[in-house]
Amino acid sequence: MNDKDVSRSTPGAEAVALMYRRMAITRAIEICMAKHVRNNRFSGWWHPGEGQEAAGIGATAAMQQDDYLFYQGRGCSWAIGKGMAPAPILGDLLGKPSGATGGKGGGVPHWSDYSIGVMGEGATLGSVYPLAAGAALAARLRGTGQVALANFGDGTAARGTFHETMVHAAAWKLPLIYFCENNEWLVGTPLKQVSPTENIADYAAGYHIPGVIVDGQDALAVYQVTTEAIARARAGEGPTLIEAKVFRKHGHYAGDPQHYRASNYLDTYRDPLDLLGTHLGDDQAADLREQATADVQSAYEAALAEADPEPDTIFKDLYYG
Amino acid sequence: MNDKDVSRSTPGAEAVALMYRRMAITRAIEICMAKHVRNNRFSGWWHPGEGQEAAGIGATAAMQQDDYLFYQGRGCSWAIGKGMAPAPILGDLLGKPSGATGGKGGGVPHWSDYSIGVMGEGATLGSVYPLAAGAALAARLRGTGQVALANFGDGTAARGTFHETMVHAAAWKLPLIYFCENNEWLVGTPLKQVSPTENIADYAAGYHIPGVIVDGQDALAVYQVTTEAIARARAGEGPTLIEAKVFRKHGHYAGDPQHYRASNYLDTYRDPLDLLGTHLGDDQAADLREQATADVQSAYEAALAEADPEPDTIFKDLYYG
Amino acid sequence: MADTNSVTYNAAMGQALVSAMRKDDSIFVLGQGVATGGWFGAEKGLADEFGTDRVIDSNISEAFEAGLAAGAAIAGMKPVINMGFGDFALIAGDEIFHKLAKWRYMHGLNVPMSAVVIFPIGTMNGAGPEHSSCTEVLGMHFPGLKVVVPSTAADAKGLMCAALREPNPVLFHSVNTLSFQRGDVPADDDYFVPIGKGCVRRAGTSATVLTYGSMVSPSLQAAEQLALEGIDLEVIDLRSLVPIDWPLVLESVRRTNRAMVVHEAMKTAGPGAEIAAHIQEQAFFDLESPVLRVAGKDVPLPQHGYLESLCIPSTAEIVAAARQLCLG
Amino acid sequence: MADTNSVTYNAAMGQALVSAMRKDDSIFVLGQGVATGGWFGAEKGLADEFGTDRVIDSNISEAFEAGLAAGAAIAGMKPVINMGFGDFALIAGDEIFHKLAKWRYMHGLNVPMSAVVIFPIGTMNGAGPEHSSCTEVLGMHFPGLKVVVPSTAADAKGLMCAALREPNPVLFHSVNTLSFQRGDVPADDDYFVPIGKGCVRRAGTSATVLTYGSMVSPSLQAAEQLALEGIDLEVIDLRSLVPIDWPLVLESVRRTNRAMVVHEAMKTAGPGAEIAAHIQEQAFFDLESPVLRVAGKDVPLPQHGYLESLCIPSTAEIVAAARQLCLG
Ligand SMILES: Cc1ncc(C[n+]2csc(CCOP(=O)(O)OP(=O)(O)O)c2C)c(N)n1
Ligand SMILES: Cc1ncc(C[n+]2csc(CCOP(=O)(O)OP(=O)(O)O)c2C)c(N)n1
Ligand SMILES: [Mg+2]
Ligand SMILES: [Mg+2]
Repeated sequence: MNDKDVSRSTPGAEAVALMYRRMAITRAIEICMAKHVRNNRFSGWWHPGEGQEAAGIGATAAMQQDDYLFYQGRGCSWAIGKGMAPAPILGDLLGKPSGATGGKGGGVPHWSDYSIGVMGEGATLGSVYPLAAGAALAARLRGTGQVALANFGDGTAARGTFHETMVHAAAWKLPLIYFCENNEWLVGTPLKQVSPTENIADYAAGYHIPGVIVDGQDALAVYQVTTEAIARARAGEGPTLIEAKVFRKHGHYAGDPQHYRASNYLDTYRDPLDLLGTHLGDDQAADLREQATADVQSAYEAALAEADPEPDTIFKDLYYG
Repeated sequence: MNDKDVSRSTPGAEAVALMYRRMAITRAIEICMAKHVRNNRFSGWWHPGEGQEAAGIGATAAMQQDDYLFYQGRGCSWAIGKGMAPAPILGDLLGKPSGATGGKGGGVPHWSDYSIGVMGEGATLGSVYPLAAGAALAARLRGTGQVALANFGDGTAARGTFHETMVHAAAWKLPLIYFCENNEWLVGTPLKQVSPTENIADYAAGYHIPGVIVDGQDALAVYQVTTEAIARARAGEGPTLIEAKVFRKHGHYAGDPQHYRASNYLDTYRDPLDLLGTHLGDDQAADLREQATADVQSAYEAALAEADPEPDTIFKDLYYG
Repeated sequence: MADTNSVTYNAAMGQALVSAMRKDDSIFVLGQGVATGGWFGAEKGLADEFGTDRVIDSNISEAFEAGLAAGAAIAGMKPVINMGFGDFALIAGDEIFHKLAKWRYMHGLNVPMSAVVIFPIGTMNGAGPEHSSCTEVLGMHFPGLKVVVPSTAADAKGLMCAALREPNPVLFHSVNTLSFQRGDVPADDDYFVPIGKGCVRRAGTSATVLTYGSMVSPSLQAAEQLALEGIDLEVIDLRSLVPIDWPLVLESVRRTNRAMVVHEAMKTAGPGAEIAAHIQEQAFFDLESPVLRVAGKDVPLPQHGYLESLCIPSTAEIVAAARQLCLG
Repeated sequence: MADTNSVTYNAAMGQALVSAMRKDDSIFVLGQGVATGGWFGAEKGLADEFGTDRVIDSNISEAFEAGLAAGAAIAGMKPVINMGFGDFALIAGDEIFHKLAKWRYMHGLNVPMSAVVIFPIGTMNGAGPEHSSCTEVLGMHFPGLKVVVPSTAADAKGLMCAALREPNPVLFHSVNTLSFQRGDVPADDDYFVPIGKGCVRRAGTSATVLTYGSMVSPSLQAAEQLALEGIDLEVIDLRSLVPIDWPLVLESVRRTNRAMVVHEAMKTAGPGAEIAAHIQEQAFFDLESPVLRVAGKDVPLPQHGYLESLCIPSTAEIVAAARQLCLG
């Protein structure tokens, strides 16, 4: 299948299978990393995204390959969804030369692949809003029809850059999508304690743009609203603020004891992979998962076997030329 | 009269007279400074507020003396309204030791008088939002019932600090008033070109706080809405965003040729002093104006006659003690 | 010392905070996770004792946090804010280096203004380029703030006690790698290390090492190693970067006639630049060789633990530089 | 020089911009008032020629502006943004010193990334403590950016031409007091002053003055004054602060054996600290006296014109320091 297929509002069977495959790869990486961290071989900081994969997978499925993605980086659903392979991701998490950043990125991920529009992350949360607007403006100036999507968490919606950027993007009708994954937590602080609104989408009103709330555990629902937002953006109608209600299954960071959370918090958890799986035959789902697990395992082993980066890596890529 | 009188929702005759007197003083300072700048004796940067005085006078009349004011500083209505005398203002504009900042402030004003709650200005616009929240939090922690008011322009509503601060102030129901003077311009850029909304008050919805629009040329109307907002704040009901629609009669800075503005832009101007004057007897208004002009003139002459600050002023007030 | 306990660096900061908060109602603490999580443990239990009115979690908004501190300070409170990471000084630059630093000056006021801004700084095995920086040089360049960097648990307590009594805003840099290191900490609630005073951690005659924070310990190790070669380093822990204890520094340099600066912050235009420039200005004719700098490499910090380790001074580098200083 | 015209410093920057924009569609200009007002005149008429699609007024949002530049740059455009005032570097610190400076590095990418960030710097008779700062030292400390400060109209054009062809982000500091100063400017559309090259503005033998920006002219005046006393200063205009032209600087210092740095930025931990520290590191045994610094006082800049003038180096101070350097 090619990426065009998934740009229709209801994805076809192939598109759903691709989404499932990518979600399964993400899940396999999540499980692999969780084990890796438990085994204590990890120098970076890993923010697990297991259970929160549907938003990234659903939203990226609605994007064209050359659309610009800026992600926040709980897990890796966004990067995998946009088309990155497991190898550069795992290589990176293990700090190996084959990783996307060649050893410079890691747990607070900085994976990128400009050739498929994965533009990267800013580890100072909220810093990518204006960058995404810059990419959107570039697209507008060149008339390419590309859109830019900025993914962020509910806590990160408090950053001033959220406002400064949307003031302009909405005034100028830039092809920009704000995509919030609201998991109701910022580390150990419940959102409601530090936010005047449960719904991040409520901020849309002030900017006179649509604010859309969607079930973020349901990849197809996310796909749908993102497709609509992108269509608006490409038509020159400006930004949309999408809020996906998602579930943080694990601690903030790998190893977080989560003393701050009720012991039965998992009762309301719905698994996004299972949800999406209902749209596939049982066999197909099992096959895709098995394949994903195997792919990830071999990428993991290859990365493990690799030598550490050369010392002079530290002086590379600072200046071009 | 004492400040308690003006805290009722409809100000009594004395309160109106005091507002008029303070507006007349502001006007006289504006006229004096405009002349002074034309005569080229001014080293600072003066942002004229003539014609835009009603908002500052009306809002400060609704405040108690110990309420905290952070102003933006187009003209001096806010400082005079809160009770500062002409002498420290003019002394400051002329850079004299008698000025409130002793020669350190000036055209981008930094007048302050903590004893009457005039806390000052940040010349990086929008920087006082969180400061005002800090003062509001201080009041809450001490249980004094004071409120804090942050005054700002329509352009300055785009700053990220606007958002970061209101997220918290609204979530925590801090006794904070946002008071926007929307004159539809930021220097030579029309607001509508860089803003998704004509009404700054529209941002209130996202924070789930009241957003109130008021005729900013009408001091009594401003007084009224501010009184209500302050009552809410003191009652623990949280912030209000007030937007006063005001008129920028002059250029952005003294001497601005305003090439960017229609030649007949003054047609819709309504003078706030005249408007407030209709609530006074003609004689009383004329007397108050005459007195204000004389007071300002003598403060101006006294400041002019003063020697420049001592050179070692530059090393003072950097550290305490 | 009279009565001491073995306490971690972060817990020592916490002790100072707790005892000050018990006595002084105007102190409150604010930052991301200070009530629910704690900044790597320093204020554990703080919210339990003082309640969430005085120990306040904020949302993700460093500019707001620092600006709020400035506003609360001029309204007479003593805010203590934890900025999470030194790197985030650049997110709240206006609020820290314009507002906190010069609000009084630009308003022509001579009034107390207390605020403690905590910046955990430095590498910690893979926190990456935007969560590992040593940004203390910013507080040296922009006047109006005091700047401290404790290197021991005792100093963490003593300098925090001092910061909480200081009538000027203080940038308090806590060192990430020291967070859980234990030390003997005076039990005295009012244990006080004055801001602006350095101390000699090791007396010596061959050369003076000016250092602070994370580099005190490797410098002392280097000194022990070199002692075997007959090179006798004096190691001064500056503890405060604003003001710097110039009398102590210059007396030592005039005696040893050689000086080097060691810090984790990046070299170019870092703290060592000022220290070296000032020493040669003031003591040029006492110097027998140039003032050397051993400092972080001028690159962002990679997340990979091994690559990261190459970016900051090692004991071996300090030893090599000291040999060059004394023999070369 | 072949063909030159008398042009103001700001207009010379504008010439470079206009000719580059005519040839290169990927360049656009953004900032507060760049379309409607202009940054003190530099881009007058720019919006008329290129339209408001490419010459874009923004709202009051420095962090957005700089972040947008980073995003547009990685999307292949060449943004030119005017930040209004050097002081505002502290408002957009994260975007400039984390994002523009290290986006590529932290993503492990070796790709071009062009962006020109214009910072008008320095006093201009009463703009006050938050509109007068020289903040160029920030770009020296945080790696990943190039940093220039032209001191003449010709350099303003030549360095802007270079910046617009540079595959790395450039902090372009324009000097407020020079904005309307005229100079002979080469008519050539491609007049190019390479980034990283300083120049000798006055050859001399007694001592080397390292300066740039607003202090070049007072340094030259001081040199003329001192020439009458037999002190023959060499005055080097650094033009670029990242990278600094160390070969030029060190060759000169090794010849004159004396050096001083003159800049308007504040002294402590300012650009001169790095320059002095580096010179004594590299050329200690060639020096006959300490490297001196004549710099802005370590205080915020008062708005009062007279007080302000006391905060920045005067020709008399430069003369006095040079005398001390050569005789004292
Ligand atoms: C500017 C900034 N402030 C603070 C942090 C530290 N931090 C890392 S993750 C996080 C919580 C983020 O919450 P949210 O945006 O809701 O995303 P989530 O972790 O829930 O996915 C914080 C505060 C940071 N990285 N950047
Ligand atoms: C952070 C910041 N950016 C830019 C400026 C320059 N500046 C001074 S006044 C002004 C326009 C302000 O517009 P507005 O807030 O609407 O107030 P008005 O001038 O209309 O009263 C600008 C951009 C500044 N002082 N601070
Ligand atoms: Mg969250
Ligand atoms: Mg306005």
